[in-house]
Amino acid sequence: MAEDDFEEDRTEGQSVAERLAAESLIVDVDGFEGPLDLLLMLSRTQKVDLRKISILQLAEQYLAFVEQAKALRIELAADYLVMAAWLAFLKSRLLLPPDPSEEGPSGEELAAHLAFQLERLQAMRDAAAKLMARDQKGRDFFVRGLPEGVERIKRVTYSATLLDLMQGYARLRTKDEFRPFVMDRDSVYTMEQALERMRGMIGFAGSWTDINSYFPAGWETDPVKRRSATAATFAASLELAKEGKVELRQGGLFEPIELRRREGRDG
Amino acid sequence: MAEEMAQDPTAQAGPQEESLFEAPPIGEQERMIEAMLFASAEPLSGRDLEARMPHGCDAAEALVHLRKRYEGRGVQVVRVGDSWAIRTAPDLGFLMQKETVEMRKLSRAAVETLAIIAYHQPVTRAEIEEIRGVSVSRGTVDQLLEMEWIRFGRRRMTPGRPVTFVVTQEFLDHFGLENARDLPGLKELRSAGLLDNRPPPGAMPTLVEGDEDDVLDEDDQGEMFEE
Amino acid sequence: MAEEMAQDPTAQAGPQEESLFEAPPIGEQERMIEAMLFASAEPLSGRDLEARMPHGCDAAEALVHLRKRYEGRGVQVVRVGDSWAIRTAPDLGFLMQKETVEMRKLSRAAVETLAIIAYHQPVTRAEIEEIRGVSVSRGTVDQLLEMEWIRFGRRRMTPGRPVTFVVTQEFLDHFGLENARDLPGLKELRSAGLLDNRPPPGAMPTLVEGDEDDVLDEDDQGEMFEE
Repeated sequence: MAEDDFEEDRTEGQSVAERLAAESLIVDVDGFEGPLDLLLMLSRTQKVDLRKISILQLAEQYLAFVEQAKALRIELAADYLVMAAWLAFLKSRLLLPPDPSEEGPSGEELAAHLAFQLERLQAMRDAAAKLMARDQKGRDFFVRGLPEGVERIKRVTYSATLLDLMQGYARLRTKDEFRPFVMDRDSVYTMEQALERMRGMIGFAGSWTDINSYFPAGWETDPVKRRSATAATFAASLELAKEGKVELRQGGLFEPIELRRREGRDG
Repeated sequence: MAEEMAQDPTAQAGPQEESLFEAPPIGEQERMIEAMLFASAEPLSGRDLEARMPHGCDAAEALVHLRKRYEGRGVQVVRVGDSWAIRTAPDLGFLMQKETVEMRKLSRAAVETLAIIAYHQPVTRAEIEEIRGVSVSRGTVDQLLEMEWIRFGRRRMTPGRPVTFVVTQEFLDHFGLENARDLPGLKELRSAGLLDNRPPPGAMPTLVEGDEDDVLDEDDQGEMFEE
Repeated sequence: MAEEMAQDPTAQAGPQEESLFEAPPIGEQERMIEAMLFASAEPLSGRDLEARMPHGCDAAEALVHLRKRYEGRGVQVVRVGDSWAIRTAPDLGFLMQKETVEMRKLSRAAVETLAIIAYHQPVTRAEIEEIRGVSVSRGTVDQLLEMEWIRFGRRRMTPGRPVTFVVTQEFLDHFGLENARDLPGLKELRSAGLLDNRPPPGAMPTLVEGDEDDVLDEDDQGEMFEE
């Protein structure tokens, strides 16, 4: 089917080839993908198999095309002009008797390669057409509409050895022996404890009160206990002030620190 | 679009179609349904199928044939409400799953909890927490239960009647123990170099208290570490 | 079905087969492959299939049977490179208007570039340009890469180590090709010498200016080495 299409295309091209070459070709230079594409188009006017094409004639056609373009003041891209120059050179080589002293490939070799290039490009175009004419996925044949993905199930197995177990147990039972050095003190009143105590009491602190009055019972006298209670209560007071629950004031250095409940904006 | 086509038999005429007004042979209809059920993203009803097929087709009849054809195969033609679909045969569901097994080391919390249960069983959660000095997360206990390394023991006859935990046979098998009493005691752990040489604080685990140091002599240590 | 069974005596053992080390009967393997290929929109390789099947299965053999079973049916078992897939029969495409995928229109340059890559692979950008006589735009290559019809192949061991392009399994799948050797007219083109890499004789003009290969190299290395 693709081939038929293509053949049709080709005969059509031939039937209007002269006109195309003479007029629309020139007007529509941009429609060509470079000099090789144009050469392939021109070669069709020879109405022969690409293998039998006359490169000399093709060179002349191309050069005539470039001349015509110049006459019509059409700007040709540089690569079209490079090709024109090369074809002019090729033409002279093909026409003149070979000069044995000259280096490089002969005119025939160059012409043969150009013919090969044209044939190859045409072959690739035919192949592309055949490829696109094949049955295509999503157009002519279809995949499973309801694919089931492979469900990935991850199973984790945990491992432990008897040694792990014993080391774990040993670690626990000897924790005290190995724990880092800390001072063991009984009389420690923590900030958390102070906070808890104060939160329950500040509701009643309408007027300024010394923060010392928030010490828990029995912590006021013993100096060790008192020191801990002072630090904890002071830290807790700052925390409460930060939360916006209380206001703090101090008359001067070493004066008592007083606290009262904060009520609204101007309380 | 499919509908319009169905109304016009010439538009749909398959390659085998001979007469303009005759439906394709039933085998051909079966092929069509097979292809449609395969390619459709959702189940198709008899009406859906016929709407796409050439005029005069009998989806119901073709479906009977198609269903039969797939009997015992790797996929089956199944009814979904009043529609039809092709589905994997139920016994082959395992092919649609890929199991990956990942080995992970038991967390430290789990190892410690397990060790306490093994050495102190039957033991309550509160007792475990007391020994570890931190609360035992629900997840840790659940994990050990799920692994079938621990199970619930009898309730303790104390206020609140708390549940206790004990180790399972599975646990013993895994660790190559005949009995939880076979677990080496602190003294043995110490002589095996697992503990510092200082005397242990507080109570020794009662379960292994009775066993003497000599139970685990030099030779046995090797075996112990084989685990 | 009877045929295959007769060919393979183990098939008679049926699904009751107990042995741990014996593969399931071939009929059963065929069912499994049938189920897996039906479930997947993508082609699966023999290795993919065997990885999901019980130990000792022979996907290749079961596939021969399965392929035969679906000959002439509404769906077919097709080979795509070294993989397998089930696809609807191309003559039934007319039933699938609803499933038809709107395809992006490819430019002439893209179609030609694709064909050149398919027929000449592995092929460098410079070679494509030499054949087409014009430079290949980045967009064209990107589009083909994006459609997953082409990918980077090995670098050519020539000065500059240019990257090459090859077609993908998706390309084969899309155009219903078993492998790149089945490209239409490949043999004729080859025997006509049109796929030869014939260097131009000394004084030929280079049809394409500049060399974009270096730019491409930098950007695409990562992708290439993913292979």
